[in-house]
Amino acid sequence: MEILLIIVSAIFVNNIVLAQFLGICPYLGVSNKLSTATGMSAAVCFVITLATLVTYLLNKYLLLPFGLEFLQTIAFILVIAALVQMVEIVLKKVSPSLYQALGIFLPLITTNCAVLGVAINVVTKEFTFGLPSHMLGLGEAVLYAFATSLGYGLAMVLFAGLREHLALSDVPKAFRGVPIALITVGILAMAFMGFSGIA
Amino acid sequence: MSVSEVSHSGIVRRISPSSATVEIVSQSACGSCAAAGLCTVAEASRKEIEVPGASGFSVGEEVDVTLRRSLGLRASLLAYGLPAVIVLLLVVGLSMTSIGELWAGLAGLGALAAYYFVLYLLRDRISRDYVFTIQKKR
Amino acid sequence: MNRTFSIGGVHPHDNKISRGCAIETLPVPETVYIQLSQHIGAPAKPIVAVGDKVKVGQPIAEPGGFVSAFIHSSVSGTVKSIAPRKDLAGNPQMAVEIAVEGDEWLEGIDTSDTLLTDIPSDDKAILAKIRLGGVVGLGGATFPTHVKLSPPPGKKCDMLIINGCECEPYLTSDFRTLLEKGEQVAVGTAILKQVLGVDQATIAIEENKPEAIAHMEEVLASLRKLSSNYAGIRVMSLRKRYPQGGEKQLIDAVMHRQVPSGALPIDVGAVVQNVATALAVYDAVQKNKPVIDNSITVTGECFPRQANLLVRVGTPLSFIIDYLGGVPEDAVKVISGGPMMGRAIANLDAATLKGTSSLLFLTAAQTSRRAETACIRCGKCADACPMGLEPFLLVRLARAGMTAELEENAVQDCIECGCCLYSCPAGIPLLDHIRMAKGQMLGIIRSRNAKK
Amino acid sequence: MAVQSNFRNMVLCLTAVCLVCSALLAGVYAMTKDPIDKTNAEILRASIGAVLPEGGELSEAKDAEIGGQASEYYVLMRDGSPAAYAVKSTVVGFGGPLALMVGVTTDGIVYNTSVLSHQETPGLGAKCNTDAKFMGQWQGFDTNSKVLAVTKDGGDVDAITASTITSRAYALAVKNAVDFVRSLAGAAPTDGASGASVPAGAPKNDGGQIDE
Amino acid sequence: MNKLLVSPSPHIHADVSTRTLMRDVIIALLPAVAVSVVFYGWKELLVLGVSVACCVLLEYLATRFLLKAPSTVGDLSAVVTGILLALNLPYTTPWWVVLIGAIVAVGVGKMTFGGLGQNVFNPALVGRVFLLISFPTYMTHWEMPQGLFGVDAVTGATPLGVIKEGLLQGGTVPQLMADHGYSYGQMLLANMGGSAGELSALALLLGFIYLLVRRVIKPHITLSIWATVALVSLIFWLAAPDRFTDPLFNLLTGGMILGSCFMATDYVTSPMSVMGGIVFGIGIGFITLMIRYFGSYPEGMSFAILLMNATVPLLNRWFHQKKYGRA
Amino acid sequence: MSKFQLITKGLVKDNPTFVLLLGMCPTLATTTSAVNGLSMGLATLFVLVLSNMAISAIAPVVPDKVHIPVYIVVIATFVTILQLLMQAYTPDIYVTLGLFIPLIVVNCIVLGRAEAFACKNSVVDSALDGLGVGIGFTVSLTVIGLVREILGSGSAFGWKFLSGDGMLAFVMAPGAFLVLGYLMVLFNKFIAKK
Amino acid sequence: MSTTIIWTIVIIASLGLVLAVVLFLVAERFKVEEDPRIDIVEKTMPGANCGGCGFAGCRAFADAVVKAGNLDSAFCPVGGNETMKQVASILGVAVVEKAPSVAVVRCNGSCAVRPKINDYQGAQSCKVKAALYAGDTGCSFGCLGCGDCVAACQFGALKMNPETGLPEVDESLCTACGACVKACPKAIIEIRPKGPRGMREFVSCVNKDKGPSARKACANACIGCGICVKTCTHGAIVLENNVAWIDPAKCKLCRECEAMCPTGAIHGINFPKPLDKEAVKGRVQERQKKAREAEAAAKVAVEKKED
Ligand SMILES: Cc1cc2nc3c(=O)[nH]c(=O)nc-3n(C[C@H](O)[C@H](O)[C@H](O)COP(=O)(O)O)c2cc1C
Ligand SMILES: Cc1cc2nc3c(=O)[nH]c(=O)nc-3n(C[C@H](O)[C@H](O)[C@H](O)COP(=O)(O)O)c2cc1C
Ligand SMILES: Cc1cc2nc3c(=O)[nH]c(=O)nc-3n(C[C@H](O)[C@H](O)[C@H](O)COP(=O)(O)O)c2cc1C
Ligand SMILES: Cc1cc2nc3c(=O)[nH]c(=O)nc-3n(C[C@H](O)[C@H](O)[C@H](O)CO)c2cc1C
Ligand code: SF4
Ligand code: SF4
Ligand code: SF4
Ligand code: SF4
Ligand code: FES
Repeated sequence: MEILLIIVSAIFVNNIVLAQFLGICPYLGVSNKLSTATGMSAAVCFVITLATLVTYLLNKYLLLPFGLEFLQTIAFILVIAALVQMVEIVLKKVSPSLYQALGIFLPLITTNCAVLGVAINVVTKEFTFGLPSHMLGLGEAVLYAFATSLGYGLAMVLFAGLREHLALSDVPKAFRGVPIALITVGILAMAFMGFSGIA
Repeated sequence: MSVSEVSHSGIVRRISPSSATVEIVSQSACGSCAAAGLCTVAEASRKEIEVPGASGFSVGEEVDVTLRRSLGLRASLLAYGLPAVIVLLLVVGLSMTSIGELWAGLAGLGALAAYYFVLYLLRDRISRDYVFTIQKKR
Repeated sequence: MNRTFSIGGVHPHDNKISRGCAIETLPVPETVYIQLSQHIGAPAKPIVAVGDKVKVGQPIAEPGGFVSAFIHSSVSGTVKSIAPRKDLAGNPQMAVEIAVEGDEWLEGIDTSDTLLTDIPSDDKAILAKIRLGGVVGLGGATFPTHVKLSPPPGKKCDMLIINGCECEPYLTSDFRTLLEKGEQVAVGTAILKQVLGVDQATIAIEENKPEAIAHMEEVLASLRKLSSNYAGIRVMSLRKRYPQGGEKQLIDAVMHRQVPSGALPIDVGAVVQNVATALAVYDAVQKNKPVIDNSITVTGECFPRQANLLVRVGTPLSFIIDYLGGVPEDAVKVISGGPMMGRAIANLDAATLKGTSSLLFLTAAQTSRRAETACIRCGKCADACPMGLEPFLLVRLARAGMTAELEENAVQDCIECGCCLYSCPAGIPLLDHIRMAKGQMLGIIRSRNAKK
Repeated sequence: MAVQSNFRNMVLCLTAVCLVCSALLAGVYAMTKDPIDKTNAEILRASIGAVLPEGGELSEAKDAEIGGQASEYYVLMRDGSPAAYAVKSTVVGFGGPLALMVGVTTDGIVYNTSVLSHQETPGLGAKCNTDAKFMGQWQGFDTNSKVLAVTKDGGDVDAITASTITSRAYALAVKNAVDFVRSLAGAAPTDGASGASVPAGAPKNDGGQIDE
Repeated sequence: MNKLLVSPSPHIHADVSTRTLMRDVIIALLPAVAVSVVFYGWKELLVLGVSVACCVLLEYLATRFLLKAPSTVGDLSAVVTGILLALNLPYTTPWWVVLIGAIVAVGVGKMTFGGLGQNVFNPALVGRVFLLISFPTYMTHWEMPQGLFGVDAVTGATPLGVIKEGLLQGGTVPQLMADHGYSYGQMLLANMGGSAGELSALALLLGFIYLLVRRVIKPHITLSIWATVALVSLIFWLAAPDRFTDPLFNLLTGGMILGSCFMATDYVTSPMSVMGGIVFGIGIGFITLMIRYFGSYPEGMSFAILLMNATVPLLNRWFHQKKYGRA
Repeated sequence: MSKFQLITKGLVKDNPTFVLLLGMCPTLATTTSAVNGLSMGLATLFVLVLSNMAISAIAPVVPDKVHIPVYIVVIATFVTILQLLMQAYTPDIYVTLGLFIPLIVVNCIVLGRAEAFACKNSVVDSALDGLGVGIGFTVSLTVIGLVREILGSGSAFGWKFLSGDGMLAFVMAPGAFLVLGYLMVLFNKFIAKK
Repeated sequence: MSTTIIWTIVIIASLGLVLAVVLFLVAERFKVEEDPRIDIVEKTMPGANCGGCGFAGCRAFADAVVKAGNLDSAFCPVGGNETMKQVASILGVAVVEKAPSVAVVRCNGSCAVRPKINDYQGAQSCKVKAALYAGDTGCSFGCLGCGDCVAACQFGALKMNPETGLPEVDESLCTACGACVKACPKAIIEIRPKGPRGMREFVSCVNKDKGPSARKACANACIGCGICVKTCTHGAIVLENNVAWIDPAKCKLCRECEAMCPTGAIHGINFPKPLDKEAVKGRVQERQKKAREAEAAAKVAVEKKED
C-alpha cells in the first residue's frame, strides 16, 4: 500500500514539474517532439534514480557520520556531474551502436535542477505517505526518485503531444512559443490538482 | 526523411572499404533553449557513428545520418530505462530485507555494472539491429 | 439489405429530376471544335491538315503515346484550323475546327439500329477495334479503354464490374442509357468480359433506379437464351450512397475487396467500366462506330427544360444551351459533370468532350460556399471520407508544408470525391488544399520511383 | 582560457580549487555554526515561550512519544513543581507533516499553540498559521469542558473555511499533546475526539479512506 | 445571366454549419436550464445571465482586439460555453465569481489559444476548475432553496460531498445514504443539491438524446465513460460496500451526466477517431472514480475531463480511423 | 559596453526571465509573493556577483577542459556560504525558499554568466555584470511575485487590501505558469517591443 | 570543530580529484572542436533562415562557407554584399560582389484594364485557383490575385494592392530571396538586377496569346508586336512566344521602348524624371525614318554599283 502511495503521490499528486517546479528548462526545451520527449524521459528516469541512490549513500555514509550535512549541495553536484559523464563513457565502451543511436536520437543529458532537487529533497525533506512523517529509507528513496521521474516523463510526453498539436494551430502571434507553452502547462497543472489529497 | 525516422547532420571523417565514419555533434538538452548561446553549459560533445556499407561519400562531406525512430526509442529504453528499472527493483527489494542499506545500495550499483556487462557481451547482437543510413545533405 | 462500401460516404439528395427525359438527338451544329486532348495521357497528334475534307467517323488524330487514344471527326465537313482554343476552364488547348457540311459517314460504319449479339471470337481484333474506335472510359476519368483491357502479364481478372451507379445527384444519362440501350450495354459487357477472360461480370446499379435494374434483368434473361456469352453476367442492386460509383468503393461494395494504396483494381482482380463505355465498346466492335457522340444530361432546378441529349463530340456548349432555351437568369454556376465531382465551367464557348456527361445549372443558394471559419474538429469530414482519411489533419499538414507527414497520412489516396468539403460545417476548403497536396505528393512519389 | 589542458594540470587545478573552496567553506561553517545554533535555539525558545505562561524555569528537552511519534517536550517549573508543559506534536496535515508546539497547563487547559512547520496549501491550510480567528481560539482552550474536534465532527474547534482537513489535523495534534500531558499527570486521556474516527497515533488521520 | 461562378468541386454542401451545431447544443441544454431555473429561481438566472453575457462579450473583445479578426460570436460557441459554465456552478455563486470564471474560461481557456477550435482544454471546465481551486468556499458550499415545490431542504451539500464528508467522519455508505434519504428516482428527476447541471439527470439525458438524434454527436465517448464508471465502481463496491458507493449512485450524481453527455463530447477537445474516443472515455471514467474515491475533492469529473483533454493529441496520434486499402 | 549598460541590460534587453528564459524553476516556485520573489532574486544576485568575481579572478589559470567543474565548485561554494548565512541570520526566508537556495547551483544564469562573461572580463566588470543580470532577475521575480500576490492573496508586499482571499489558484502551481506566460506576452509587447 | 574542517577539506578535495579524472577521460574521448568561425559567421548572418542562399538556414550557410573556406558558390541574398563583405573578412578571402537584385511583378493587368469575366469561390490560393482554371479574367497568364507570393515573402516586401488587384514590391524590404518566384504558379515574378540607382526597365506582362486575344483580355498586355525589338538599338529585347523580354545586362535604360510600346506593357521604375513619351517617340521615329532613308540610299548605292 505504501509503495502504491509513494508512486501515486510522486507521479500525480506532487508531480515534479506541475507541482514542484523542478526541471522546467529541459521540460520546455525538449518537449517539441514526442519521440524525443519519450526517449528523454527514459534517460531522466535513469539519471534521477541513479543519482538519488548514490547521493543517498554518500549522505548517509560519508556526510552524516562526519557532521558535514552542510556540504550536501557541493558534494551532490560534483557526484552527479561525474556520474552523468561516467555513464557516457561506459555506454560507449559497452555498446557502441547503442551509444551511436542515442547520439542521433537524444540530446545530451545534463545535470539540471530536477536531478539535484530530487537528490536533496530525499535526504532533507520529511515525507508522510500516509505514515507518520519521516525521512525516506533507501528503498523508499529510490522508489520515490524513480516514480518522480516517471511523473516527469508523463508530464513531458503529455506536453510534447500538446505542443505538437499547438504547432499546427493558429495560436495568436503574441502567444506563440514559450508563452502558450507556459499557459498550457498552467492549465495542465490545474488539472493535476484534481489528484490532490490522494495519499 | 519520413516521419518514422530521425536524422542528425554530421561530417564524414573516415572512409574504409566497408564503412564510413561520421562525426556528429550532440547538443545538450538545454541546447534547444532560447538561451543556449548565452549559457554555455549547453555543452556539445562529439560522437562518431560508423555506417557500414556506405559508399560514394568523401571525407569532409556533410551528410545526414538517419535512424529508424523506433530504434532510437528502443536504444534509450535499453541504455537507460531498463537499467533504471533493474536498479530500482533490486534496491527496493533488498531494502525490504534485513541486509542493510549500504549493501542494498551497493548491490544496486553492482547490478548496474552487471547489466552493462551483459550489454557488452551482447554488443554484436545489438549492433546488428541498429542500421544507420546516410544521405548527402540536400 | 443491399450491399454498399464499408467506409465513409455521404447522402446528398439525389435530385434526379431529368430521369423521365428520354435521350433525344441534338442537331449537328455548324462548326465543331474537337480537342486533341480528351483523355488521360498524352494528347493525340493530328493527322489531318487545314483544308482537308473529313467524314463522320474519320480519324483526325492518332494516339500520342502508349496511354492515349484516337480521335475521330464527329461531323463531315472541312478542317478550318488546328489551333489553341479555350477549353472549359478557359485554358488554351489544341483543337481541330471543322465547318460542317452535310452528314456523310465514313464507309463501314453500321448506322442501323439492328442489335448484333454475336461476338467476334478474336480478342486481338476486338482490342484493335476498341483502340481504333477511340474508346476511353466515359465514367469520368477518360482512361483509354484498350489499355485498361490489357492487364499486365501475370495479373488475373476475377470480376468485371459495369458501373451503373451514377451516384452523383442530378445525373441521369447512364440511367437512360441502361433503359434505352440496355441490350447494347449487355452485349458490350459480354465483349469486355470475353476480352478480359473473366467468367463473372456484375452490372452494379444503385437501388434508386429500380426501372433500370428490372430492365437489365429482363434483357439479360433474354440474351442468356441466345448465347452462353451472357452467362455469368448479373445485375446487382446497391444501397444509395455517394461515392458508390468510385471505382475503389464499388469494388469494395461488390467484391468486398479493397484495392491497396497505390495499386490498381486489377491487383485485386477487378476491372471497372462505365455503362456508357460498355455501349461505346459495343458500337466500336459490332458497328465499327468510333466515339463520336455521347449522351449528356442537361439539368438543374433553375433550368427550364430538363433533357438527356445525344451530342456530337465538339459541339459548343452555347449551342446546346441555346437549343434548350438559354441560360436561366438565376443560374450562377454551370457544371460539367455532377455537383460533387464535376468541374465548374468558366467558358460557355468551349466544346464538349467525349467524357462530358452533363451540364448542370445551379443557383447561388444551391451552390455558394459557406464563409470559411475555424475547424471545430467535429470529425465530420473524417466520418465522410470514403478512403478513411483525416481531411482536417491533411489540411493542417498541407498548410504547414509538412510533406513527410502528409505522405504518412495517405494524402495520395484521396479520390477527390468531395465528401469532406461537402460535410464540413465550418466551410473549410478541405478538398482544395488536399488536391494541391495530393498533386505535390504524387509528384514526389513518382520522382522517387523513377530514381529507383 | 589560455591554459591548454593536460592530465596533470587538470587534476592539479581541480584539486586545488576544491581545496581552497572547502577551506573557505569550512571557515564559513565554523563562523556561522554558533549563530545558526543560536538562531535555532532562539526560534525554539520563542515558540516555546509563546505557548507557555510567563515566569518560571524551563527544563531541557525531554524525549517522549507523542501521538505515536518520537518527539520532545519541555517542562515549565514553577516553585519546584511543574506548572505547564510545552509539547512538540507532529501530525499529518493536508500537504505533509504539521508540527506544532502546544502549551498545556497541568490542569489540562491549552495555554497557546504555535506552528513550527507545515506544508499546507497557501491560502487554505496555511491559514492555520495566519488566521487570527483560528489561532486565537486555542488560547485558554479548556479541554475539560470543550471537545477537541472540529465542529463538523461534533467538537468545539472552529475550522478554517474550506480547510477542514488541516483544522482536524491541528485539533488532533493539540489533543495528542494534551493527552500526553494528562498521561504524565496520570489522568485519563481526553474523550473529546469522540467524533473523530482516528484514534491517537493511528497512522493516518484523514481517516476512513483506506484501511491500512 | 451574371458572371459565371467558378469554384473547385464539390458544388453542393450539407446543410449543417458550426452555428446550427451550436444551436442544437443550446437547444439540448434547455431542459436542464429550465429545470434549474424553476428549481433555483432568479439566482440561477443571474448566474446563467452573467456567465453567458460575459463569455460572449469576452469572445467579441478578444476577436476584435487580440486576434484582430472579424468577430466570431455569431457561431454561438461562446453561448454554449457560458451555459455549460453556469450549469457547473452553484446557483449561490456571487456574480463576480461567475464573471471571473467566464473570463478564465473564454479568455484563458479559449481565446489565448486562438479561439474556436484551437483550444486544447475544454473552456468551460478550465473556468470551473479555476474557480474550484480559487474559491473553494463558494464552490463547495451549497444552500438549499427554501422548500420550493415542497422540496425538503435536507442538506446543503451534494450527495457526493455528503458521502465524502461522512466517510471522513467514520460513517459507512449505506448508513449515510439512508440517513440522507437518497433515492435513485430522486436523483434522476431533480432535487439533488449541487450545481444546476447536477440537478436533474433526466433533463440532461433528454438533451443528450436530442443531440444523438440530430447527429450532432456520436455516443461512443459517453457510453464508454458510463461503462467504465459502472464497471470499476461495481468492483470497488462489491469489494467494500461500506466504503465505496455503488455504480448507479456514481452514474447519477455529480457532474457525471452533464460531463459525459455535453462536456466530454465537445468536438474541439475530444479525440477524432472512435477508438480514441473510447479510450478517452475510459480514462475519464476511471480518473473520475479515483478522485471521488480517494482524492480530497468530492467530485472528479471536471478534472478527469481536463486531464484527458491533455491526452487528446496523443490519442489522435495513436488511433486513426481505418483507412481504405491499408492493413 | 559601458559600465552603466552592464548594469541595466538585464532589465530589458537581456532580461534573464522574460527574454532568455533562464532559471525557470525558481522563477515559478518562489514567486508566491512579492517578498518571496525579491528574496530569491537577491539570493541569486549574491551568488552571481561573488561567483562572477571569483571566476574572473581565477579564469586565466584554469585549464579549459575543467573550467566547467571548477566553476561549479566555485559557485557551489558560494551557494553553500549563502545557505549558512541565511540559516544564521534570515531563518524565515531560508525556510520559505527552501530547496531553491541550493538549486542556485544549477541555475543556468549563474553558470551562464560565468561562461559567457566572467571568464573573459575583469573582476570589476564581472561584478557589475553579475549585478546587472542579478538585478534583472530580481526585478522580474519581484514583479511576478507581486502580480501573483495581488491576484492570489489580495495583498502587495504583505499589505492586505482585500479583506478576504484572492484567487487562490494564483498562489498555487497553475498560477505560476499562467502569470509568467501572460507577463511574458506583455513584456514582449510593451517593454521589449519585439 | 577542527575535525569538521579537516573532513570537509578531505572529502571535497577527493571528490574534486575523482571528478578531475573522470572529466579528463571524458574530455579525451569527446572533444568538440567546432570551428569557432562558424559561430562568428552565423552571427553576422541576417538570421532570417529563409533558405534563399540554397542552404537549409543561416547556420548551414555559415557551416558550409567556413568549411569550404571560400565564397565561390555562396551568396546570401538577404544580407547582400554588406554581409558577404563581413563574411569574407572573417574568412580572409576576397568577396564576390553581386549586383543587387529585386523582385519585379510582370503583370500590369489591373482590375481597371483587365475586366473580370467570372467569379471565383474557393480556397484563396493562387495555386488552387491555377489548378482549377485559367483565372477570373480573359487573360489566362495573368496574376490571379490571391497573393500566394505575398504569403511566401518572409520579409513583408510584397503587398496586394486592393485597387489594382496586383502584388507590389517594396524594394527597401525585398531581399531577392526568390521565395515569391517559387510560390507563383503563373511564373509572373522575376528576380532582376536592381539596376543603377534602382533604375530598371522591364516588360510587365507574360501573356503569350496572339496580339488580338491578348489585347481583348487586357488593355495593358504585351501583344507581341515587336515594335520594342525594332526600337531598341542595343539589342536588349527578345520576343518569344508573343511576349517581349528585356535583357537587363544589355539594357541601357534609354526608355525608348517604353515610349514606343503601344499598350504600355513596358515599365520603367525609379527614373528621376517622368518619361516624356511624345518627345522620345518623336526622336525614335525621326531616327528610324533616317535609318530607313539611309537604308534606301544604301540599297540604291548597291544597285548602282551592280549596274
Ligand atoms: C498508369 C496507369 C495504368 C493503368 N493501368 C490500368 C490497368 O492495367 N488496369 C486497369 O483496370 N486500370 C488501369 N488504370 C486505370 C485506373 O485504375 C482507373 O481506372 C482510371 O484512372 C479511372 O478511374 P476513375 O474514373 O475511378 O478515376 C491505369 C491508370 C494509370 C494512370
Ligand atoms: C468519387 C467518384 C465517383 C464516381 N462515380 C461514378 C459513377 O457514379 N458512375 C461511373 O460510371 N463512374 C464513376 N466514377 C468513375 C469510376 O471510378 C471509374 O473510373 C469508372 O467507373 C471506370 O469506368 P470507365 O473506365 O469506363 O470510365 C466515379 C469516380 C469517383 C472518384
Ligand atoms: C489543491 C488543494 C489544496 C487543498 N489544501 C488544503 C489544505 O491545505 N488544508 C485543508 O484542510 N484542505 C485543503 N484542501 C481542501 C480539501 O481537499 C477539502 O476540500 C476540504 O478540506 C474539506 O472541505 P471543508 O473544509 O470545506 O469542509 C485542498 C484542496 C485542494 C484541491
Ligand atoms: C457537442 C458539443 C459540446 C460542447 N461542449 C462544450 C463544453 O463542454 N465546454 C465548452 O466550453 N464548450 C463546449 N462546446 C462549445 C465549443 O465547441 C467550445 O467552446 C470549443 O471548445 C471552443 O473552441 C461544445 C460544442 C459542442 C458542439
Ligand atoms: S475528397 Fe479525398 S479527403 Fe475528401 S472525402 Fe474524398 S477521399 Fe477523403
Ligand atoms: S468537418 Fe470541417 S470542422 Fe469538422 S473536423 Fe473536418 S475540417 Fe474540421
Ligand atoms: S518579394 Fe520575393 S524575392 Fe523579395 S524578399 Fe519577398 S519573397 Fe523574397
Ligand atoms: S503574382 Fe502570382 S502568386 Fe502573386 S498573386 Fe499574382 S498569381 Fe498569385
Ligand atoms: S531546469 Fe532550469 S532552473 Fe530548473
